[in-house]
Amino acid sequence: MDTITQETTCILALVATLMPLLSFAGILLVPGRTDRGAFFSILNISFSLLLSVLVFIKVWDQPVVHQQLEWFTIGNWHFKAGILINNLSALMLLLISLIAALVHIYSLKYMEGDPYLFRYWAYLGLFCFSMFGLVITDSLLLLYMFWELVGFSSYLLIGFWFTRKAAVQANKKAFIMNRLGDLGFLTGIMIIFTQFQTLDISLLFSEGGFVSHATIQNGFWVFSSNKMPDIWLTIAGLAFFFGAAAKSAQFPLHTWLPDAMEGPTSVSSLIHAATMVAAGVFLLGRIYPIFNSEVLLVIAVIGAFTAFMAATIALVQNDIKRILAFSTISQLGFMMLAMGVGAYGSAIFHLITHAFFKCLLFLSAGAVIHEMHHLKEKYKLDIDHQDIRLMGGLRKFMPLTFITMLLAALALIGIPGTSGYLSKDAILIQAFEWSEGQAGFWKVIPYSALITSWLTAFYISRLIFKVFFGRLRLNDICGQTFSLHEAPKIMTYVLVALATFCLFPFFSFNPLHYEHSWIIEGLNVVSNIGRVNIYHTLIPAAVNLFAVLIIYLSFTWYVKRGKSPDLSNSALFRFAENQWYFDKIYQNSFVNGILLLSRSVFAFDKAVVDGFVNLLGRATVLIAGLSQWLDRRVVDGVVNGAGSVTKIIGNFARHFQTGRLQHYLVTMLLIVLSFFIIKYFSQAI
Amino acid sequence: MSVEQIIFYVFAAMVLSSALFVVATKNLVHSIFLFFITLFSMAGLFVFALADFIALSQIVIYVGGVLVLMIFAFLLSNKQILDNPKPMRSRFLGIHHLPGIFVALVFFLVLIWTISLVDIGQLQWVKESQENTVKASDNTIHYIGINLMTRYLLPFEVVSVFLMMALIGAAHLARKERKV
Amino acid sequence: MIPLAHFMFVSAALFCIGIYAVLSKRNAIMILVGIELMLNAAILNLVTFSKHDKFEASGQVFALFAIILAAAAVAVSLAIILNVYKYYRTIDPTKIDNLRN
Amino acid sequence: MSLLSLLIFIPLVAGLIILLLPSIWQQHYKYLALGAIVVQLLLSAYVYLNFDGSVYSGIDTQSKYQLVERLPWIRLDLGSFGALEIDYFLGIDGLSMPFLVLSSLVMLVALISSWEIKDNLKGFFALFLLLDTAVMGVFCALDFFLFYVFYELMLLPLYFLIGMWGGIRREYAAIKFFLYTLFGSVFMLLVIIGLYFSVTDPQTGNHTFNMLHMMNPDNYVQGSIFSALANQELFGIPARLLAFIVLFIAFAIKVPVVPLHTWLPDAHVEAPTPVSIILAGILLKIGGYGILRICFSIFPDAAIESAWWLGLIGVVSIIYGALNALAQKDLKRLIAYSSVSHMGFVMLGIASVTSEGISGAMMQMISHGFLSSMLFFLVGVIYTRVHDRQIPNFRGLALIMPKYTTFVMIAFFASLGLPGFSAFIAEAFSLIGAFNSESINGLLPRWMAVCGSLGMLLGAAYLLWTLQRMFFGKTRLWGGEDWRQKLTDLNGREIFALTSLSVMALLLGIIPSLAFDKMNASVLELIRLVNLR
Repeated sequence: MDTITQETTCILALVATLMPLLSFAGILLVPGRTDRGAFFSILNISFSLLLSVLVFIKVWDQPVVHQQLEWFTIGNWHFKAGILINNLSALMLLLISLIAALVHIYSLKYMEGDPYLFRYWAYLGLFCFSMFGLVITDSLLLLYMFWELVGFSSYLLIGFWFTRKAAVQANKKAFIMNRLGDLGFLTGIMIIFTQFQTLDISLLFSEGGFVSHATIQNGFWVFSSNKMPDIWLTIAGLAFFFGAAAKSAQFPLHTWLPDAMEGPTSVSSLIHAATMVAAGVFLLGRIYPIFNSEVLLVIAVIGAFTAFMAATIALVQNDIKRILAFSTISQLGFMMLAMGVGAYGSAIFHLITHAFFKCLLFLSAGAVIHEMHHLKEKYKLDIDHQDIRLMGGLRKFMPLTFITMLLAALALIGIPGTSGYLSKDAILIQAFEWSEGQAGFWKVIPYSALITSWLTAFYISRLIFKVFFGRLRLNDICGQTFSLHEAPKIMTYVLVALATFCLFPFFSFNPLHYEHSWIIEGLNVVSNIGRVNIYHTLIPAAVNLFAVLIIYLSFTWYVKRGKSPDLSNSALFRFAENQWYFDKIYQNSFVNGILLLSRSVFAFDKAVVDGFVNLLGRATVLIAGLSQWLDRRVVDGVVNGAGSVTKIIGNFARHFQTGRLQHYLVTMLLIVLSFFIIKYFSQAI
Repeated sequence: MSVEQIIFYVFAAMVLSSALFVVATKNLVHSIFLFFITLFSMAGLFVFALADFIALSQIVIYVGGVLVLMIFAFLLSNKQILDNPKPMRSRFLGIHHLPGIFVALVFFLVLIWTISLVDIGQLQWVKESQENTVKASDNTIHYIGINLMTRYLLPFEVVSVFLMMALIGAAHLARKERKV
Repeated sequence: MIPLAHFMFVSAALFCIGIYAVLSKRNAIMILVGIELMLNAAILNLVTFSKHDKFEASGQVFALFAIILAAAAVAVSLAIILNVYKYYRTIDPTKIDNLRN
Repeated sequence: MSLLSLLIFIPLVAGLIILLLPSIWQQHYKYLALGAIVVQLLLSAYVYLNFDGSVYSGIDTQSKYQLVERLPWIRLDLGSFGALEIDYFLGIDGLSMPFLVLSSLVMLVALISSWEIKDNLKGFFALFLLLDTAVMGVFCALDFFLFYVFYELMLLPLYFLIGMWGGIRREYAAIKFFLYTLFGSVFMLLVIIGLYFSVTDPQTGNHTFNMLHMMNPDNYVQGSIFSALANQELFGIPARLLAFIVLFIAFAIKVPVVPLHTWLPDAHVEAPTPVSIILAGILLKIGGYGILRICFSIFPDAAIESAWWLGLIGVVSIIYGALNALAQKDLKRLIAYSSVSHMGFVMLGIASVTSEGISGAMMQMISHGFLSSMLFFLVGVIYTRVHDRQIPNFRGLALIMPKYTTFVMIAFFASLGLPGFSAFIAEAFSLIGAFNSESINGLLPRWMAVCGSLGMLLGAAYLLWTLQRMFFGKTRLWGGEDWRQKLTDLNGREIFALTSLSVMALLLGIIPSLAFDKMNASVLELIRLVNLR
């Protein structure tokens, strides 16, 4: 591609990025009705979508587009800002703009009637802007900036209903946990900058970039003239992963995501299912070369563990959004696992497919919640409208929603013919292949992933069966017969549109062979393993056979017999229900610990530091008082002595000065008398 | 004891007792009339001191002038002066009289002591003044007149001027002030 | 012949009565009376000693002056007392303590 | 009269005019003060636009300073001590120029917030303008004696401004502030005198107070107390190190660093809003500026020697300040402690002696100037409305004061280092510089930067927690309906002040080159000087 097309591509991408910012600024700065901005944002995001498609077409399977400008200079370091679009970022750009546009349209109906709607559109605009910026930027510093901005807009959106206590606690928690991850990211940036003196992604991480030139020599990580102990390479990888883990809700920083479900469902679907949480995976994809084998192993282990843990928790949750949230965590764990085992392309592929079907799951759930909420408002019921225990039989009322959600659930399970089958099997197969080369214990990882995918099948089918099959259990509880409606038309259009993306043809014309997917082909530069391995046939067959069995099991539990074995008293059940007690542990150890620390530090500050100052002050005052005393008694005493004697005499004499004539006379005569007497006696003597 | 002596002591007793009554009584008018008696008796004493002119002057000036002045002053001016603004403190030996009594007594003792110590009758100049001593038959007015017009002319004139000043001043002070 | 000392005892007694009146009376007029008593005591002394000064008769002359001055003093002080009474509505000298402090 | 003198003395003249005007016009004093400060702002904007950062790198060469003004001020022949040579010597380089703009803008905002002052207006505005003069003078002065004069001149109006227009414990706070600062500056005077007797003017041979001569080791008298070659010792410590420490303590009190910070919360809490704004916005920066301009430039050898300790102090300040802020219930005290935390980044950046670190520290000072002014202004807004600022007494302010909440969110997120605002660039580069230091000059270990970054996390914690407690949720006020009536949203004047500050913070966050371009050469020059030793 020549430079002119490069420039135009960059400008297209830039405009696509800036359009949502325009809606953010425009809506906030132009005063008007509180529900203004819907049309403006949808227009802008659609324009972005259009431009993204253009960019995608231009860039896909073409040389990387990279343009940059001087941004600022510090000392001798020049920092540049620029746009770097390769296959990965073009794909992400397209994905984000597509899903964002659909969610925008969906929100039109879903959020209708909210008193502060303009803020919603503005925040969505800010989010889309930062997400676009995050995927197209070429500098780690800018990436970091957008990374935090994404967190910030997520903060705003989670706390959109800021009068709800849970919402504001959730958004604070989300932001602070993300901040914790950001510190890891920042540490990574510091290490990279110290070692390579640049933060330009294309210089650092492209093929033959700086990172690949750095070598390990005698325990030092060397690049040209810079070197530092090789532990810092591992630390850098871990630090970046820590940042990614926070954003992608991986253990141990996953607890914010379930709470984040306090935000509007459309937001959850866009941010906490499809796009933002995937940013962590995207980051790992961008800086993949920095990770050495130890870090990759850590990533794989944490990914697998998170996937398993979240799936177990999802088994026992009753809040429809929370089940989906844990499912998201679990699926993100799969992606991390894929990154860790070197299946870079599969991770991204799963990111894409997951984005669609998880978004669809959320939006369908949103439709259900929307209707349940209507019901609640209409009859003034005191119920939790997100509790699946109250639902049931909704398939009769909302057939379209049911079908789309079913499709998405099948994709999540990975039934052949869906997009999820392709990507999930890719990850599983590659994980098994990777474990061939690993020693002993690490062979557990792919098996845990296998188990996780079965757990997935169970919890999602439980969700579907409980919500859509059987009878409406709300009737039993309230003793009334309710009926619901299908979701508004606009919402169903969006659901249908998304549902089509859950099918295989969009990703691969061969429904069974993930290697033929154009995404994998476009991204996976290293994958050259053919279908030689036994895993390639064995695993999909095993997974799906068993998954179908599990679905049948849950069908018998939840639909046919209408009741499931009650395990709610078993320790494992409670362990899962309390989300493995992470929240409690964090609250008790870190949050309370920090608060206690801060209070004691403040007490220390007041008592010791300030106390010392005040003590000094008091001591000075004391010494001053002492010297003043000395001054007054000894030095001044002599001077004042005469004066005070006079004063005492004066005071004494004052009593004679009564103003009474007769007193004067008495005194006078007494004096005369004494004079006489003295005179006489002195003479006598 | 001769009659002369008896009469002298009677006069002395009258002077002292009336004077005591003057200071002891609570009624102002009574005390002034008693004061009148005191002055009369004093005049009697002067006679015994062979100063009949002085005795006469005493009666004329004091009794005729001063006392009348006093009484007239009271009568002419506000009558309230005569009744005490507050009832007099009841006891003669009230606490606020004590300094006065004490001083007076001490003074009295000192004076008596002094007088007895001096033994006036044996004083040098008294003894040497045999020639110069007035006899009961002498006319003292003659000498007084000569002395007033010669030796004491200046004081005499000064006193007369002073007397006039005092009279004018008294008249000025005592006149009713006209409110301006 | 009456000894000089007897006159002087009377004079001393009278003087002390006068002192007492001056010192303890709460009435300006009584104080004035006390002063007069003291003056009379003094005059008595003058007159008494004048007995041994026949030709110059200074004692009697002074006694005369004293009487005259006493009369003048009485006149003036009565005027003052009246004025004081006009201002303060009292002739109690203990109440008239404007000089105090 | 050159531009800098105008900049310094315009407020003084306006203050004198206010003193001379009769009190009947006291409602109009503020307009006069406003006029003076607007003129000052325009002048400083002109200076900014005409400042060429790459040419005028300053530091130790007079020809590299812009707008130099050097007049003989005091010349006394002291016989055997030589001639006293004190110049009226002004000039700006990349280190001082940004502060001129910062000061005049912060002064403007402080003045806008003093609209609320109601009593003794004559005294207030006269002292305010005197303070302005002193601050400008400190940033422009290049003669140490002149610097000291302006430095001390600042104390006086501040003492009275806190002591007379402050809160309940204002006298305690004012005296504490005064004594703290005086404690520092008295010892500084000793060092100044020592320097005077150690340094001679190469042209005239007289002893001199000229700072630029003090930076050149050749100008030191042989064997004098602060001569680098003589290696004199005082109390068993090298004299130059001791002098550095004394000067550092003097400026560190201003910054302030833990453990010399305790005057700050008290002074802030008791001071009236405009004075808090000036304290946080400008006064703290004088500490950082002094450390760069004087401590590091005159005693580079000692600076290098004690860099590790400075870095440690910075890290401790960051974390300690943040933890303290987390425990506060008084909003103003919280912000005061957050200042301690944020100024810790300045120390960390300076101690690294890398171009990123020092630029980051400079940026942090500028950014903190804007942001802390904004924060204190915001506290002042609710305080003047209901005379309360206890965090637990407010809840759900967002519902009744939406504009106010918007600005609070901007200020909070900007100061917790949200990218797009200046504080992010500043903190990130202070940390990067500190991290880089081990590779470049080996002064600071890497863990310091990592620990320092924890401050950013704690910053998010206390600010967001405050935001949650005070602004979100259902509206519940301690003062009930009465407060609800009084808590009106921002008016135009307040919006103007807040907007200008947030625009500055945003501009510097997006286009940091606005500041970096002006100071790059100076920072490099300073690093060269320090590394020259």
